[in-house]
Amino acid sequence: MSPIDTTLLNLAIAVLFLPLAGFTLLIFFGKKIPRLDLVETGILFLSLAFSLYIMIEKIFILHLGTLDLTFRWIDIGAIVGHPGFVLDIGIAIDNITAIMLVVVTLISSLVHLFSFGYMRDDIRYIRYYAYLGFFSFSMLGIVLSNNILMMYVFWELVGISSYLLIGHWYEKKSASDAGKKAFIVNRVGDVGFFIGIMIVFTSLHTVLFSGIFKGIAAGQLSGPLLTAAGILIFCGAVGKSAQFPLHVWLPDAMEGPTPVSALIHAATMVAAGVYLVARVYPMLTGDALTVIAYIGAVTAFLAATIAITQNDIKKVLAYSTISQLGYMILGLGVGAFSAGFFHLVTHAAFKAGLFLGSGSVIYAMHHEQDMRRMGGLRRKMPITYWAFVIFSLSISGIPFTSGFLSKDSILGGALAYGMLSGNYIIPILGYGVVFLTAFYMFRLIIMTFHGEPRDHHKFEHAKESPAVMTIPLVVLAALSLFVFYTFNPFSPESSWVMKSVVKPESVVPAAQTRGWDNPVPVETASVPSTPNTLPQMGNQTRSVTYYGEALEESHYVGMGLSLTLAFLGILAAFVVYQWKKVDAEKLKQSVKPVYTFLLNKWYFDELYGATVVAGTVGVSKAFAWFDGHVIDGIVNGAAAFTRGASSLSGKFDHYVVDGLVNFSAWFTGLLGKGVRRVQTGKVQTYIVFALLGVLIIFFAFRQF
Amino acid sequence: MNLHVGLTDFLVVSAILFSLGIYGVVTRKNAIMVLMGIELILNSANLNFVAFTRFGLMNLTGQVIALFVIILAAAEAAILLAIVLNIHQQLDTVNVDEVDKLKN
Amino acid sequence: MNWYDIAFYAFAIVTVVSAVGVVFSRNILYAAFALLFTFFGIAALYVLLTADFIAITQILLYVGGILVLIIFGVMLTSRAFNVEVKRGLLKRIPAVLVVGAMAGTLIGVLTTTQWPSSNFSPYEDTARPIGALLMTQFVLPFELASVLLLVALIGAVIIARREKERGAQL
Amino acid sequence: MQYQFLGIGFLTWITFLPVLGMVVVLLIPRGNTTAMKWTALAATVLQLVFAVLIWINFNPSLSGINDASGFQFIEKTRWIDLQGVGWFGHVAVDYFLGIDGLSLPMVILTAIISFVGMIASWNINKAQKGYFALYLLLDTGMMGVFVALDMFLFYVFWELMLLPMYFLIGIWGGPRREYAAIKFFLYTLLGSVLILLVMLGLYFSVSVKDPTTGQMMHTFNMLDFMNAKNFDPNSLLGGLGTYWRYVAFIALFIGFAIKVPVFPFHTWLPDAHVEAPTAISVILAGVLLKMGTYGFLRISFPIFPDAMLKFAFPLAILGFINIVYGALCAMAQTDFKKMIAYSSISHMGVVLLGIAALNTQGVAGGVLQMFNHGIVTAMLFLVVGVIYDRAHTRDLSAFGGLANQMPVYTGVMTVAFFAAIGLPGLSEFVSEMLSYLGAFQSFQWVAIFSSIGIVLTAGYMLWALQRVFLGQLPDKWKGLPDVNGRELVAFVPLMVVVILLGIFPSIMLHPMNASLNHLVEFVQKAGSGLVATK
Repeated sequence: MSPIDTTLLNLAIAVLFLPLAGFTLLIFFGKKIPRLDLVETGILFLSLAFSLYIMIEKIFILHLGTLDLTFRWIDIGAIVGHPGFVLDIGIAIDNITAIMLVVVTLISSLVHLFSFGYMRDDIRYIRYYAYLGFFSFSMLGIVLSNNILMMYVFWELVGISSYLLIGHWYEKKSASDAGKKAFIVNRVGDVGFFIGIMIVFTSLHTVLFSGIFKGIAAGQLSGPLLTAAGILIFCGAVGKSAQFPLHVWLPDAMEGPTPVSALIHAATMVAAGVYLVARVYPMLTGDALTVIAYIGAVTAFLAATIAITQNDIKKVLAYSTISQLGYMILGLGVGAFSAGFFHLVTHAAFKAGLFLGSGSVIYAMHHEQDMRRMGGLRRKMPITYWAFVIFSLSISGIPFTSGFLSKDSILGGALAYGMLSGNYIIPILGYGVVFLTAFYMFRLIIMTFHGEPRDHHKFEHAKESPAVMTIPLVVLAALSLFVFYTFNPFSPESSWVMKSVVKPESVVPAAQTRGWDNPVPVETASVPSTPNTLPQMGNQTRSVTYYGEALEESHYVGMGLSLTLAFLGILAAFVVYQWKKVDAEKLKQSVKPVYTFLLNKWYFDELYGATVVAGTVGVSKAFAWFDGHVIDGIVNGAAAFTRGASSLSGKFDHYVVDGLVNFSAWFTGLLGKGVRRVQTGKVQTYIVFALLGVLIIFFAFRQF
Repeated sequence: MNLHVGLTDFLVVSAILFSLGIYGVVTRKNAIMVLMGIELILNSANLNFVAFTRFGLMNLTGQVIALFVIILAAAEAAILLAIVLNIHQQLDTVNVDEVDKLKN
Repeated sequence: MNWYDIAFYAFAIVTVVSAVGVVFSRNILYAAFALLFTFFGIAALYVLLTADFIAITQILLYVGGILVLIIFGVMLTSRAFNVEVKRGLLKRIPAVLVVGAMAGTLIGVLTTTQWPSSNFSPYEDTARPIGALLMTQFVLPFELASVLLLVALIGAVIIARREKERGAQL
Repeated sequence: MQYQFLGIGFLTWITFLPVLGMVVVLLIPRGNTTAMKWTALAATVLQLVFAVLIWINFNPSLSGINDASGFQFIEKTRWIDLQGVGWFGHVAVDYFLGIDGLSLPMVILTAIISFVGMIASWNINKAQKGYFALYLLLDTGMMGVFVALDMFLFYVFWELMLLPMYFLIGIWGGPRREYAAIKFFLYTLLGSVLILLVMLGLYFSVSVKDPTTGQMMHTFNMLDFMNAKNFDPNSLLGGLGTYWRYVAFIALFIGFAIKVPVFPFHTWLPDAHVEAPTAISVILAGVLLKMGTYGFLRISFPIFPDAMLKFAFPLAILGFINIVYGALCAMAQTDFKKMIAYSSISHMGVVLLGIAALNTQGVAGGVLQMFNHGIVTAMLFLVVGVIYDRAHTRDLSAFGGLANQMPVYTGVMTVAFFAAIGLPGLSEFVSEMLSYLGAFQSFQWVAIFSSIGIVLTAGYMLWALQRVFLGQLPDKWKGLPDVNGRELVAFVPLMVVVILLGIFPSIMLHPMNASLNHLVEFVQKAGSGLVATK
């Protein structure tokens, strides 16, 4: 390992553990030392600096391969006839990791900064920062781990920090409920993830990604089990990335402080699911990928439809997040790997921005979250407004924004998928969501910032947020523009993210891949594999596939289609809400059943409440009753039976056995009455009898 | 020295004394008389011991035991007489048949 | 029959007759005096058995001690003379029968038993060996006996005295 | 015997130190409770010191299990030697102590829990003398079970621990203490009887050559039981895979299962836990439950490997039932302590699942889970004890919002709860993971269904956490003080262990390694009739 590798790995370890150190410091000394929040924020910025250094060194300057640091965590030896049990874990840095490090630390440090303002008066201010530090640590752990087990470990840790942060205002029942719900729903997904790990480990005896891919390539795990493993691991992503059908926790998670929503529930943690899928991508079979694509598409559509009816500003953004995560998953599922990951990066920036922006609004409106009571804030909060507009354009996929680049390439991929598979459901859903996204985002902007203020009292007091809150907005708004990614605003392929994050080559047996993911035979390939490609985890090389060719074909068609739909969506929003050409209320009335259905989030909460939750609680009550009455009843019954038997035997004892005894006593007494006369109480009489006895004995035993 | 009178003769005397002592103990009512019977019995036993010693069936131990018996008899007599005196003072009788307070 | 035999029979008769007197006498005082003769007779028999020390002890203790004690007792129990000393005939008959049977049995046994040869030379001197025995082999019983005597003495005094006091109090 | 102190072996010290303490406690005049407490505490602290010494001097490369030379700290002397006792013949019982990688974690666990329990007993205010004396006696019984290698001795310690427990629950317990104590006593006594029967069966089936006289004689030595060659061919338990061996295995299983407790023999546990005083609950859950699974591993598996292989699957199913059933029952409880009691059942199911898998990771996970669950559940009961001391109620719905009132307490409890949930970074995660991994390798579907327990555990634990700490603080709890120094002394070592083992499980896995591997290999081979011993 060269010195620079070691340096980068050490820096990565520092990046990982600095926030943990901050957490420890804050938890134990938070009350004794003042202003530790500054320390924590400083730590995060330091981590950001390190991460940037790592990324730049790795991707732009040195073009290093994967850096890996593995050590043995558990070693239970090997025994004859068994493979033994060894767990190696460690960290690794490849391009995805390097980019994610920057994304996480950047958003996290901006959120730290933003929270100075937003959380200023909070009663558990220091605790809040401590948890943020802990979250950053866990999230960086996910990013850095080179194995599926450590990923699971940190996966759970982000779950717990999410739980703690959602429940930050735990005095509110809804907040603590939401935290609990988030954790438990995530756990459901995690169980799948864990079973997936068990399958992988049991078959391959390693948890290292490199080992897993090697093992699968060697055919040690294949067939339905491999598909199952892929889908089960994806279950983890379904939980964490709030995909259908486990998406229900994310909207509730909005009970947490808004900066937390920005950091955890928009930019980083929820994207971990996407990251996970990207990590295990080479081992996903064609079937598994199709499942993933469908889940993503359904989620994207479902969430977008709900988003257009919500009135809570954060809820809209939450559903928007779910929808965008669906996009990413969809992208990965259809094979647009780089695009999906690219969207993760750009989404992190603009969605964090949206949440921070909404935080800024909420802060200005004194914790009012209902959009129906806002309006006209544009004049009062210009910075927030313009940042918000940029974010919205970006999420809607309007050119010159980062969102356009990434989203467009996902949609291109989806279209290519449709062309290759002949299955157009996924692209149709994907393009439908473009329209919906544009519509609900601009609906939000119009309701919040345009028009006349609806709550004058609050409006009067509203003012632009302080600099600590606007600076992050400005930074994120800048990052939502195309220039940071590529100089050609219409060519996502030219962005450095897409170039450095290359779709890894699948390791699954050829029969289980989608045919079009396989490389085009060399003689027909237009471009041979370039030698200076950037190696990734797994056995990945850049090569031309049928899929790549389809992508080329669909590119411009897809771009045109998505642009049209996005503009239509924005137009519709303006028509309905700005210019009021169509009465929104009448529209609602005309499609009331649909509207109600959407407003109630497709009744998922009710469905789960009535089935899973009620079922579990019911079963648990039933079991408790069973335990208390049947099993314990048997025990107590046995005791009662024993008592009964003992009482029976007691009666027997009393009447039969004792009867006999008493009879013999009575008989003896009768005898005694006769013999009693002998007992005169006079010694002399006794002597006579004794002598008599002696004589009798004597004569009885005499032998002569 | 060839004796006509031998061990058996002494033992017979002893047996007669013993029987008389028993008879006295059994038939007498007066506690003191009972005591006298006991003394007879003890003496008969002593006579046996000494006789056995004389005729070589026991060594000198027999005489020592006789000595102890005499001592015990003395002690016994002293105690018994004290009790009798006491009973006499308490119950105004020395009739063993009448000393039956514990019985009723 | 030699002098030894004559002496034996004489003393044996004295002893047995006086013993009969003890047992059958109606008068308690007579009985006491008869007991005196019995003791003397037994002492004489001891002499015949070459147990001189025991004989002396017998006279000293029984005659000088116990008998005097008995007579004192007789005297002190005031109505002793008037007491019906014997049981009724009905009660005596079983006693006579049993005791008679026993005496018969005993004598029968004694006479039929083949005792070992009586060629044993008697002890010339008994006082000294007995003393030696008492101080060696029997020292513990000896000491115990002395203690016993002391205890008996004190006990007798207490029993006789305490009740008297109580009687006085009443 | 190189490990001696004052000429007496370490294991004897560690086992009988509490008895020494008990004698001293009994000699202290009645009024002087302070002296009693400190004496008892000193005994447990010294015991802990010995445990640490043993741990330091433990050689992790030796295997043990059925191999006498693989045991460490051995002490062996003839204890009972009776010639011609009726038809028993020559009865000889050895005072045979020794530990291997299987018992080491349990010894350390017992020492830690005894110490912590002692601190939790500080506020006992009724008949202190009896309490501390019985407590120390209990301690000896527990420690003895884990170090005894002679089955007779094992049984003696096993029973020795029963009686103090009965009195400790029955006298110092809650309102229904008599019921709970008797229930506990009868249940465990039933188990003991079964163990006794099997023990006698083994005794009469096994003959070994007496090293001193050279003649064949019966023995109670566990290690001799494990060698198939020692069984008389025509005896009741001779041979492999016979009907009576299965019967004996099941009887032994029930005997130990009652202690674990395995469904459906578990109902003594909630009652006993709820009624017992805090320290006794801690001991009960922390150590006593482990005796059952320890018995499986130490006695059932190696002595009846054939039956073990046959019944491995039902065992795993029972583990699954324990996990899910326990978790569901826990969810329905409103009594804080009862909920934790049921959670113990659930967590012990994981142990069962792991050891039933009978592979390296499963058994290692199971044993580690025994240790970790001991620590974590001790914390949980202490947590309940703290709140019960203050509020005199354990009704979950009576609380709320304590997080602001008692922040340190909240932190402690959060760690304990998250450890119980199996949060990575805390100890139980590692052991549960290993158990599940092992189970998955052997019984794929059982492991998959059992993993429902992961969700359920999170469900009831978080629900409880929410009900106690989150939300609004009721007015009546406004005055509750936070944990005091004494309670922290009990909590902090446990927390340190929980976190340390979560991050570096090898600390505990390393010493167990050789023994558990050997156990797995031995049971697998001996059970299928291959080469029985080394």
